[in-house]
Amino acid sequence: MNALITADSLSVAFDGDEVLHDVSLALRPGSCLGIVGESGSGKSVTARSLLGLNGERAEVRADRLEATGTDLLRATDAQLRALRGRRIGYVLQDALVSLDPLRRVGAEIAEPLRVHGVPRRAREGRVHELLAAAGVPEPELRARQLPSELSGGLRQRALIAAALALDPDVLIADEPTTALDVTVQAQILSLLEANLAAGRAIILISHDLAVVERLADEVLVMKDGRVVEQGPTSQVLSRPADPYTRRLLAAVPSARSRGSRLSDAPPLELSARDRELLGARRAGAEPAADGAPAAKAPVLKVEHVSKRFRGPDGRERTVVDDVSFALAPGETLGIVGESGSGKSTTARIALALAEPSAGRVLLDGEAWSGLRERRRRYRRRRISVVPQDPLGSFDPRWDVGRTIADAIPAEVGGSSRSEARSHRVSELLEAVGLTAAHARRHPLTLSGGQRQRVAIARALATSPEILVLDEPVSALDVSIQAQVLDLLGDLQKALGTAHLFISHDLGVVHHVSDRVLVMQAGRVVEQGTADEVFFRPRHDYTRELVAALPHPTLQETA
Amino acid sequence: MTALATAPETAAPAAGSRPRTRRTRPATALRSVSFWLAAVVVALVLLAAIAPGLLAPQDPLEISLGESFDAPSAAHVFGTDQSGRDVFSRVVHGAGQSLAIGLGATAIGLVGAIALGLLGGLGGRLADASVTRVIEVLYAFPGILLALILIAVYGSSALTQMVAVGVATMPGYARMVRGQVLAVKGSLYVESARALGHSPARILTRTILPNAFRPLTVLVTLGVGQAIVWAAALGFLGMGVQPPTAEWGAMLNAGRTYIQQAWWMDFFPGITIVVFTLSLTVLGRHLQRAADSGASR
Amino acid sequence: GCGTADPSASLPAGTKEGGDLVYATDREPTCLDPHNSGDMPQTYIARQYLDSLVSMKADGTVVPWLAQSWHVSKDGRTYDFDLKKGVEFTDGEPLDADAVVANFEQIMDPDTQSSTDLLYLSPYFEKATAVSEHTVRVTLKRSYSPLLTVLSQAFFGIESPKAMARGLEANCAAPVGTGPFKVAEWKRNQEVVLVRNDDYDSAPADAKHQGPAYLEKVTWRFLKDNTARFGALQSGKAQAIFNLPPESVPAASADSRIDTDDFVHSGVPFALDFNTDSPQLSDVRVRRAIVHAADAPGIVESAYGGVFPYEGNALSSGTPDYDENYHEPFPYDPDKAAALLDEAGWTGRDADGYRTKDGKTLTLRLPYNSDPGETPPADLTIFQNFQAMEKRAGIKVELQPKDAASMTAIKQDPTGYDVKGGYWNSPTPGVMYIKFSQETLDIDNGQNVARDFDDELDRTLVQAAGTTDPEKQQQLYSKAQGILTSQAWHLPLYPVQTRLATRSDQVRDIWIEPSEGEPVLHDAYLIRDGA
Amino acid sequence: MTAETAIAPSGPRPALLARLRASLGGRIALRILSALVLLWAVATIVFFLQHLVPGDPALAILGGASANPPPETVAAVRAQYGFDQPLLAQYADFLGGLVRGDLGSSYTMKEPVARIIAEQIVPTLQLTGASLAIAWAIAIGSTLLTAARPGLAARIGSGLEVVLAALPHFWLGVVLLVVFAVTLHWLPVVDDGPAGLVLPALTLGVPLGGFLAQVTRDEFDAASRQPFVLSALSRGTRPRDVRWRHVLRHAALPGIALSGWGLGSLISGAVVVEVIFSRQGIGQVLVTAVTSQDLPLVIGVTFVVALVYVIANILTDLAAVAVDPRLRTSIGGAS
Ligand SMILES: Nc1ncnc2c1ncn2[C@@H]1O[C@H](COP(=O)(O)OP(=O)(O)OP(=O)(O)O)[C@@H](O)[C@H]1O
Ligand SMILES: Nc1ncnc2c1ncn2[C@@H]1O[C@H](COP(=O)(O)OP(=O)(O)OP(=O)(O)O)[C@@H](O)[C@H]1O
Ligand SMILES: [Mg+2]
Ligand SMILES: [Mg+2]
Repeated sequence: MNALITADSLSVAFDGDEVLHDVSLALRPGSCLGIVGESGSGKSVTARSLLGLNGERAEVRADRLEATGTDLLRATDAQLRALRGRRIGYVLQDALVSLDPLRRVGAEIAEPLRVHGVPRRAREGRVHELLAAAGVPEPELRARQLPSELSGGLRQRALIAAALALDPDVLIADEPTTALDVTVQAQILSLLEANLAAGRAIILISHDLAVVERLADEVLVMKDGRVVEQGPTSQVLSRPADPYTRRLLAAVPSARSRGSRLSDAPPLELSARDRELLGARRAGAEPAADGAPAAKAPVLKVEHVSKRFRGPDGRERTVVDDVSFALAPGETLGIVGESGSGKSTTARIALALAEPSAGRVLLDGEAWSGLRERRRRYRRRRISVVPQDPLGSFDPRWDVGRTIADAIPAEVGGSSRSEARSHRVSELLEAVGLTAAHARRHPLTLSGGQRQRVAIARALATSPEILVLDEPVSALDVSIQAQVLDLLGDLQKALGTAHLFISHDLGVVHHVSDRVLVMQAGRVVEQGTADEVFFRPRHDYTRELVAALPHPTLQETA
Repeated sequence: MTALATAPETAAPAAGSRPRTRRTRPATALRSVSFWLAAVVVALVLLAAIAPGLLAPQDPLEISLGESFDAPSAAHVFGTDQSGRDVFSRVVHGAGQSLAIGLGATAIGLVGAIALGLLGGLGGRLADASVTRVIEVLYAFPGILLALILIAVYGSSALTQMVAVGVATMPGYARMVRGQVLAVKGSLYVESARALGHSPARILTRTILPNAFRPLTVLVTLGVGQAIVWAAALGFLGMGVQPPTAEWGAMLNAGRTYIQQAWWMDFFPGITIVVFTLSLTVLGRHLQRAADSGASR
Repeated sequence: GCGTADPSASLPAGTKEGGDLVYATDREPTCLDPHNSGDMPQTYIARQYLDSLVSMKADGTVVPWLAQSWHVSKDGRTYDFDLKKGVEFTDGEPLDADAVVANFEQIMDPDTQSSTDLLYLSPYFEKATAVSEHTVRVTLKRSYSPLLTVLSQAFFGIESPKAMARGLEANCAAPVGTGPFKVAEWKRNQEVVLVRNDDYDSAPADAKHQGPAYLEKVTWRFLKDNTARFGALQSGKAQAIFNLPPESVPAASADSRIDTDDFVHSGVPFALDFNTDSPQLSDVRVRRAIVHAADAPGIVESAYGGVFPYEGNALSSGTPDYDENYHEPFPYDPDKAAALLDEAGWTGRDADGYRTKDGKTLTLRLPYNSDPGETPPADLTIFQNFQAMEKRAGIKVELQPKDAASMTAIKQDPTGYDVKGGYWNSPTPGVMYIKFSQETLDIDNGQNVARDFDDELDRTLVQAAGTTDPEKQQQLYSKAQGILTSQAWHLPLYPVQTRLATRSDQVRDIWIEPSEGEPVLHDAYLIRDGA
Repeated sequence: MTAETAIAPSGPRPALLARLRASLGGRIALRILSALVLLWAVATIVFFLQHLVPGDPALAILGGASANPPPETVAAVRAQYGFDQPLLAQYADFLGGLVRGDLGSSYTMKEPVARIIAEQIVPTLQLTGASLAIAWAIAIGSTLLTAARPGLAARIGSGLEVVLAALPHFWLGVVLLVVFAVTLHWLPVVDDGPAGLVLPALTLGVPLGGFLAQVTRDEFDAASRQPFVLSALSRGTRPRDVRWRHVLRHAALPGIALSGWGLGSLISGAVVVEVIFSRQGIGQVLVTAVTSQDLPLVIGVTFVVALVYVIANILTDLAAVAVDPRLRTSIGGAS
């Protein structure tokens, strides 16, 4: 069969910088081609090239570039427009902002119909049909709403509906499930599956191997603008030929990866002095043995904590509802839950950055919530936080050195610029795998992984007993995420800190946690050891979560 | 009253707004030309303000009755006025007065605004609510109106002119300071500082204030230009410094009468103000861009 | 025309009748009743709707108006006026002797807040009585030869007693007279609309025609801004403008469509008056030095661009019995000024080079009204030039802009100024008595700005007012001008002029009457296309 | 998306406010209420400012070139205007008058302030309205023609906008007047009709247009980089359509939000422009009132301008909602 889309040796340059090098691909009718690769590897540029949408600054070269019979290298603007929307439907990467926020959802979906000459009267009915087909409940209502009034999942469906409006031969879906909760993610994937089953060809772009594995017949692995490996899905994912693909696969945290390292970086070696400096408080503190959290007294105890907020409409909403847990020294407690389920709020209460509306928090058995800040301040160094967005948590005026020095307790050297302090800053940087030279860099000039390391170094500066990690890796690529997770594991082993680890990624939580807490709408619906919760879920919600995990191989029991 | 800095929008470039990266590359050369031109203009005006004698050929107050209304020529590059005074010398000597009024007004506006803004940003809910109200009320007196009321009450003089313009520009700054303080106060990095156990005083002085005031420096550059324009507008209406003192606004007022006969009397002080404020704007934007690409995201 | 709407375009050719004239002037009166207050803008507009008892011609002779004839008693203290019969006010009231009496009573009533009229009348006026239905008798305390001239001004226009009885506010808004027009509407800040009095039949003897006015309507516009006012004339938006700005005179004379009519006011020219209550100015040598130090013709030339002449006499050249010997009594002479100041003891110098005596700097405060409507830019230039000239002589002049209330207060508090600018328009040389007599100083109403008097001057002026012999008057008034000059109580600068500019292609026969320079629109008519 | 489950009923205290905020009508009512509070504050401030004036207001009333008021007259005036009463009584009188729409009587024009303003506000509103239209035409024209386009166009456009925005009214007005009216005679110097509106409206509108254009351009640039633009293009929409249908609306939003403020700045500007072009209007009245210290008139103008400002802001809020339906819930949110 002839390929619907063919690209031979496609290269794209922006203002003279080539970002895509000799990419070749072919899409057969009715098949699904998956493109995987880390951020910036050129996935989206490839997709946009297939629609001639790379903008005026792009220079596109190829031996051959054809889509549904149109030669894209020679096509006029009008020909390209005829192609877009009608022959190829494109679902952009950023589902949350890809609908014009000022126009009604219906108008957005009707746009391709209007552009391609469907009479006005016919449009409305078609819009409702499309929405219904995309699995949107109450399509008449939704069509009248604004994108901001729709949840992320509904917005993604609306986008897909718009892309399918004219029944195109090809659907290109760029990261259609990122930023969505697992359950919603599963629904979107089912929708795509249904389209595939109906005979439509799909190009599915994702950095998530599990997602691709579920749908794609063939996979294209990209790195730095090149294709490093290409072939049938099962072959590429189970017997990867390229080392990069292998690394990518190994870096995915899951139940299987528990206790093993994710990255190929060597484990961190901390000298005794480093360990002392970084405050391994209990001399010879044993790293918590797997599955056997010490029966020692908990360092942090959260008892029946609730938090209520008054919304802009003046009504109160309970965001955290009667949550209780205890964190033992050296232990990692994972918290999972969908967006808005109250994870971050719980973390803020644990950090005493927010006061609970009811219940109390104990730190080392002493009162921690409900105190005057003055009485709490000197104990704050015992509990540190590593945020999801490290950049936002750095003072924009300071360089890395100053940022970390600011966290070093006053006893170490006098002024923030003193010798002793800068020495300490260097030590901390080295402890997280950076070098002393990074101290003079501004956080803006660092990569995401490096920023997260700086945030960890800052958190360690006070020699805490507890680290609260709020989605510390969800902004990172798999391989970088792997490095950071390994680093955190190494540090915990060496220092015996207790971790409160928050993530919406079940794999990550399963990989790092001793015990897991599942939250839904502010309530703890289930808690237990990681394996108990994930392999033998008791609560319906947990079951639903686990079932929604897209990667069948990842769910296999060890 | 051109719509410069105190527009509410510019007044609240809160930290959370989305980054507006501009394509810089193609325009860099042009920008630097504009930057240097602006810098030279500002430097010249500053020189005129500090040592007018160096630039001005004549005494700005000395009349020469035989030479009234001479058109611009080699002897009088900007021409002469009705009493035969050299307009160029008057423009040069006027720089000091006008700049002093502009700076003074900006200082008054800023001090008031910072007090209000900090009160609103740092005080409790009640303080903030009242400050917001006060700012809103001040906003309801559009610029010059507030200035005119003050002049109606206290009479026209350089001092009232300065205070009037200062007070008139205050709400814009105040809104900005307040917004900025609130944005910084709610930022993640302030929360991090709290989580580190720093004292409130330390967080205020080391983190909140420096970050909240950072955009102010740029705004002052823009604000001085704006204050000068406002002051000149008052002068133009005859409500500022009184003749024969050389001051740009007062010169504009005097020149208006003879506009058909001696256009240069109004044109040159006016264009000086335009070029000077434009230069300040250009400089301010460069500073802003430098600040944006440097420290913030 | 130049494409703009010609107000007469739609009217039939060959008739003078009909049409709407737009007349633009600079200042807006505060009250349309000229009896109240008494500022120039009032008299200019009042002339259009009020008739006076008599009218004055350019040669100074007085001709009948509402008064058909009059008789003056031998001692000059009783005036009997015979009124025209059958004249009605525009509110239907008849003009009779009682009505005229009511006018004099209103002027003398403090509630009217009259100023100008009182200054003319109060030293002399005793009472007005109705002798018969159409005969009024005015009785004076002492003889006052300029009375008829004075009464010819629109300041003394005769109003309807019924209208006056409505009270000040209503009367200010729309006074009612017997004149050729009626006040239809006053849109503040914009214009007064005057409509024709169709029944008018009481024009003065020197009018160009009798009977109703030709114009149907007059829009009396206020355009304060000089550029705008002249622009309105150029573009034909106004057919006549009053007070053509001096700076526009060259442009106006270059424009063939524009006619100008200059009128030099009689009375006291614009002058800087010296307050003799101030210690430094009580010395006549200092006053003379100030006058010598100022290049007065140059100052005027610079401010008024040669459009207004210089005048150094205490009287303007158009005033009866003006003596041109005193045209420039103290010519510009810096050396003489220096010598006089040395002689007066101002020999020291301070850091800025100003003269001092006993450690005190020779400083003169010159307050002026900061409202440009009150102090036109050219006068401000005069002050500045004066300041710069005096500085050369070592005299420090402080220009002090003030608001209206402060200026009013200063009038009553002579310690508030050393030098002050002002003028007094008047058809008679008797005005010297108003400005420089002991009587006005004693009333303390702020007219005697120099705050000094001279017995001989007073006697001379009273004598002049008492005689009807023209030769004797001439002699006495000359003498008075001499005395005034020697006192150097003021620095006269320029005679106040009124410049009427008209579009000769659109309107004809607007003329200026000589008593106060009031424009007369009764005879004016619009030119028809093809006519 | 599951968060809806956790809604607890509200306590009784904020019930009224909450209920008001819950409906659009309620929010508009709140907005109007807060506007009234604002007007009261403005009125109070100007009233007390008035009493800071040095000197005797009675003298200002009796002022004028040839005034010579005897003491009895001054006393009569004091009594007439109530200056002899205690301040609070005067304040109560003043507020009472305000409620009845009575702003007192002008000292110099001896006429009710409300009537003077009612007459003069019309030409000013015409002027500011025309200026706002010109400003928007410039902003939209310049943005559509040059924003987010490659090459020289954008640079020229944005450079021009900076220059336009920096032109002070007092200078631009005089230059326009001299060039187009006095020298070229293309337009009348004064005229009550539409021809006379051209130059003043340009003087006011052009700098504001430059300013608005900068704002819309920035926003246009930002919006045209938003994914929804690419999304629209990927459906086959013409680039020109995308500019008009999608991006322009976004670009206009901050400008609309600024228009209320802009109207305020236009009224400020009208003060200067009306003086230059000798136009009727509130600005002229204000200048005259200030120079002659006619305080009731100053207060009246201030109050009315504040009123216009408040109304303009409510209107711009509504306009912004029309363009951006997301804002529906934010009306009255500030109060
Ligand atoms: N319009 C553009 N101008 C310049 N460079 C671009 C442009 N679009 C993409 N690039 C560059 O091309 C490279 C590939 O980008 P692309 O968006 O295709 O990555 P990606 O694989 O989709 O990453 P992600 O997973 O983050 O979406 C990046 O280095 C990016 O910076
Ligand atoms: N300061 C606050 N005021 C009002 N509501 C708040 C506040 N902070 C959080 N919320 C609300 O509480 C709910 C829970 O928020 P939280 O940030 O704890 O969720 P989360 O589980 O961390 O979600 P995500 O995965 O999206 O980060 C959300 O609906 C949020 O809108
Ligand atoms: Mg991408
Ligand atoms: Mg969260």
